Amino acid sequence: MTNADFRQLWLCFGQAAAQNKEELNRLDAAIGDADHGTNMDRGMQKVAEQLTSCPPPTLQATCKMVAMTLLSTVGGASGALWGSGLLAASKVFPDMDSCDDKTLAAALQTFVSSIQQRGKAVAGDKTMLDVFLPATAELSQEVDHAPAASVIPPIAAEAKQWAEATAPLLAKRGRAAYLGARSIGHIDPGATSSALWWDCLGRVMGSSK
Amino acid sequence: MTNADFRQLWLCFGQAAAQNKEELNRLDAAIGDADHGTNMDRGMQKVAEQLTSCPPPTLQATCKMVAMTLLSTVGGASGALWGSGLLAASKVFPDMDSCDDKTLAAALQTFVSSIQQRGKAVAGDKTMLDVFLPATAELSQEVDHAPAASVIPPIAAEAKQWAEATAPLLAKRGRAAYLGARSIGHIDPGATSSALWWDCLGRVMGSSK
Amino acid sequence: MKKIMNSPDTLVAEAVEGLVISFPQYLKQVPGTHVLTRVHSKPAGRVGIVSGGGSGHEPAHAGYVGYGMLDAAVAGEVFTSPTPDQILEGIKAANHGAGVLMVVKNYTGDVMNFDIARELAEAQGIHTATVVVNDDVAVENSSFTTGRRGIAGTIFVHKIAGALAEQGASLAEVEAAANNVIAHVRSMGLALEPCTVPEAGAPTFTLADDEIEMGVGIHGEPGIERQKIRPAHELAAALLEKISGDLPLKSGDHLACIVNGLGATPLLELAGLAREVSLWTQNHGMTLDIVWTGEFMTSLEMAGASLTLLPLDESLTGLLQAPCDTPALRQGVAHD
Amino acid sequence: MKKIMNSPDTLVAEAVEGLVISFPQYLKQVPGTHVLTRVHSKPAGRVGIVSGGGSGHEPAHAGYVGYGMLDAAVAGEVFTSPTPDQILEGIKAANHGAGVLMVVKNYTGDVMNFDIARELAEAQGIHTATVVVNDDVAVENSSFTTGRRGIAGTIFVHKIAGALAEQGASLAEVEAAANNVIAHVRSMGLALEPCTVPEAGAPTFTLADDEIEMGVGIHGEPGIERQKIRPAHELAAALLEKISGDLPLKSGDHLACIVNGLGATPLLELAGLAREVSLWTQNHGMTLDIVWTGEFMTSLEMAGASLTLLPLDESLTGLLQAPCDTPALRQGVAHD
Ligand SMILES: Nc1ncnc2c1ncn2[C@@H]1O[C@H](COP(=O)(O)OP(=O)(O)O)[C@@H](O)[C@H]1O
Ligand SMILES: Nc1ncnc2c1ncn2[C@@H]1O[C@H](COP(=O)(O)OP(=O)(O)O)[C@@H](O)[C@H]1O
Ligand SMILES: [Mg+2]
Ligand SMILES: [Mg+2]
Ligand SMILES: [Mg+2]
Ligand SMILES: [Mg+2]
Repeated sequence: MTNADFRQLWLCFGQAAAQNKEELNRLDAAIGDADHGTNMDRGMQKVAEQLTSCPPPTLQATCKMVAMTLLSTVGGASGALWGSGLLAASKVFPDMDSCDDKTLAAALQTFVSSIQQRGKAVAGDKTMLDVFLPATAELSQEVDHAPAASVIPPIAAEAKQWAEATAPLLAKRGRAAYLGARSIGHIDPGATSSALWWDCLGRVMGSSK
Repeated sequence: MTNADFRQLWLCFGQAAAQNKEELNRLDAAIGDADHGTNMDRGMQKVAEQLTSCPPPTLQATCKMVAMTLLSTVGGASGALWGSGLLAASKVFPDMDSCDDKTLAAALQTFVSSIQQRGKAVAGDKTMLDVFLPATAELSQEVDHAPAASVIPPIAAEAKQWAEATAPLLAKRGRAAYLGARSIGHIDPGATSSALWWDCLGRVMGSSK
Repeated sequence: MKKIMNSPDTLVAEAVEGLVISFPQYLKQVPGTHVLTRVHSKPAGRVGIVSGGGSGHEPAHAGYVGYGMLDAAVAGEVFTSPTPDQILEGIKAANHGAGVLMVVKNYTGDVMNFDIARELAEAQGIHTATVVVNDDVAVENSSFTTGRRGIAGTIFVHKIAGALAEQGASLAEVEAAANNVIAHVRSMGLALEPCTVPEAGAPTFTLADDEIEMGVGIHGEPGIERQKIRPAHELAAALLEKISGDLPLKSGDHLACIVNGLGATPLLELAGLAREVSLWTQNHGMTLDIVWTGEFMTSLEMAGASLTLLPLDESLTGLLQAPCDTPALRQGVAHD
Repeated sequence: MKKIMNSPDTLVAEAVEGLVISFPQYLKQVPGTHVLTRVHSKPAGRVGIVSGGGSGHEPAHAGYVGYGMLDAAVAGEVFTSPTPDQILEGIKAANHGAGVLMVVKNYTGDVMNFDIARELAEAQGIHTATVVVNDDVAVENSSFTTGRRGIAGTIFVHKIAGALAEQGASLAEVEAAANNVIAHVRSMGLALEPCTVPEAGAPTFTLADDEIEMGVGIHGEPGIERQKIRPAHELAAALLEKISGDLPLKSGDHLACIVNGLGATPLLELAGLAREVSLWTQNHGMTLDIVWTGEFMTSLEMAGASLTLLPLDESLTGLLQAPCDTPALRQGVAHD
């Protein structure tokens, strides 16, 4: 992945956050506090601004900038998770203009582990991890056999279904957990925004094939 | 008028207040604070209780008891006006079981003057006086020529129209005055309850003919 | 209508008991009444101060009973003036031999019931004086009508009269000071949502999603004009311009302000409104020396706010800042 | 949605300024942040206390900054945990060389953001400790999930930790006392009407005219169960039984209680609810030594209330009654 692609990924995600802000708030209203769209959009608009006004020169710098920006503008659960996850991932990305596929997979793996560590959630807890865990697991497995550019788009295509598959789950972490059984039947907002992120990654990787 | 008739008048008015409570509140909601029915009903239920449990022996005693009860249970503008008006009127009623028609007319006249003094309202200010002023004026005039029992029922029959005629008026006294021009187009709640009182007086006097 | 209550009939009586339970160090109930008086009463020879009115304006009026403010508060039914016999009990409880000032808001019912009570008190040999607060500039002042309403500016009257009475001023002095405040304090309110009188059960009016009522009082009644909702700075300017024009205010004036929530409006919004008042006064060359932001005189769960301004001189500033210790307003905590 | 505001984006920033304008004798803003600290800071060598969370809970948390309670409050966006950099500024402002206690309510976002801030503070050599309040018995406690939420019981933690810190206790002592309160304080709330998050613009849920939500938190989220509205004494009993069973309470216990309004519920109703708490505790042989009735930890303009109980011993009683001087809670006024 190149730094330009990486930047493109975040600009794409910024647009997705803006377009889906109301929908994410609506999902969060059902099982949380109606702010997930607002939170992600607030952070991503700031990220897009920074990426446009002074784009960081390397993958590591870009990742770190995104991390720090989200950490200081999003707040809430998603701010802490995306922020500290990306901060950890930035240490895996090289301080260069591009990285190979395995490094990309490793960085994403680190992102996920860091989120698991910070938030203590496991698969099936009805969180953003229910998209990120299967996606990164597939990526890590397949990246040994095929280029990321062809591996990622099909994974990205699955992400929306993984997000939707959180609907029947009982929330165990995050605000939705307080609802107990009443959390069942609603799609997790964080999983939904994560699927939007994977959709962007799929587009960026697909078009750079 | 006999003390028994007078008692009957208040029992009738108590029933009317209960039956029209919501309607009077509704009228008061439009140009006041939505409590005129509640206020009158609260006072009149207490009056009815007293009239039943220990009926005062004379006209004066009955009138004074009603005055004191309304004064101590109604509150608001109507409590002060009905209460102090009746307290003044009780001094005109004899401490006996009955009075002649002129005394009745004089007592009602005193009731009205006392209300004018306490509340400073004049005819056309969109208050209870817009029923009581014309009604007592007609009564005082006609009682010289005919018995109250035949004079009062037609006056009572007019009372409802006087109440309704407050609708186009601009309120100058009471809570409705704060609305200025917005008070126009609504019937005054105090005039409406006053018409109910005259309706009761009409029935009682008519049936004692 | 949903309320946390047992029944509309018992609501006020139970709330009066509940206030004593909540503030036992401040309030005690005159048995058999809805009158609340100080637990630690004033020394003999000091002027007593009584206020009151309908319920539904909490913390007014019982919330201001205590050191530096009121001696007794009389609560009527919701939005209904208390009856003369109850007011008389309040006067008796507040009387420490130097006379009693009654602070009445200008509503026909309040004025008349306090008048009757005053006649009763004077007949019992208690010296009384009445001041009538009419701070609401939404309503035209006119001697041919009821005149203006009394709303949140009443709290400044309580505070200033209360501080003076605590210092040992005579009834005439306390009355004159209260009338001086009344002559200069001005308020105006607006509602975003109506309230529901428990006994009536339905909202006192209805507003569309983009409508507000300008110039509302504190009894759930509609205001003087229905308008479209606008940004906070425009709402603040509309209220302040009306108040300022009425007084009138001028550049260089020092002011005290009450940013008063009517019930449902959160402190978050009231704080934002306080900021608009501050900006507006700055822009007009005035200085905001004292700002009280919170719920002081409410209208049940009405959403909205009122603004109150009082031009200050040194003496008023001192009296407003004097210590007080009541359920709703406390100033002058001693630090170690 | 109608709110007195200029725009949802600027609401919190403007409210933070408005709080300083409203309480200038108490609060100052750390420039460029939503952190409010004491105007008169603690002497060196005393433990600092920081609290915070999303906005929309006013007077929490800035309302408790002042003598005897907090040293700094950090405000996030509405119902959104503040970010670590802002929390770090709060910690720095509260640090007077004896370490800083962070009082965090148990929400994933708050816990994680305060954790990150704590890592940053420790990296800068500031000694910190964190306590996590989880008083809401509506939610099952379980180590496999997020566990219970922190709600109004947090105010007792502020008061007790604050009083101890003011007395010069060490960070370990203040932390232990706070954890002792947390181990025993329990709360539960109910909503009659939802609230509207300004950025979202629509109510967080809808209720029929006879429905309530039992077990709501303070972020507008639905509760654990939808029920029919019932008389106040039944509502109080439902909350108190759940709290009492969880602790458990027993006859002879002495208690402190917070009757907390969630936003739109008038003091009239809260006072009635306080009376129900008093009757219930009496009927169960318990003694209610301290009752705080009012709005302490709100959820914007939600209608409803929460009850909080804390079993008392002499030391806790003393700390709860110790003087404090903050925008929202003042105790210990000196009388002449
Ligand atoms: N412990 C956790 N681990 C992983 N993801 C979590 C955790 N807690 C919450 N989330 C994610 O965060 C999302 C909510 O984010 P957001 O609404 O922005 O924050 P908040 O809950 O603080 O309002 C949830 O939908 C969920 O996907
Ligand atoms: N000054 C006055 N003189 C005569 N009647 C008045 C006056 N003020 C008010 N009223 C009457 O009182 C009625 C309102 O009574 P009520 O609603 O019980 O009292 P309140 O206005 O205190 O709530 C009005 O409809 C009007 O008829
Ligand atoms: Mg959320
Ligand atoms: Mg009325
Ligand atoms: Mg009334
Ligand atoms: Mg949130």
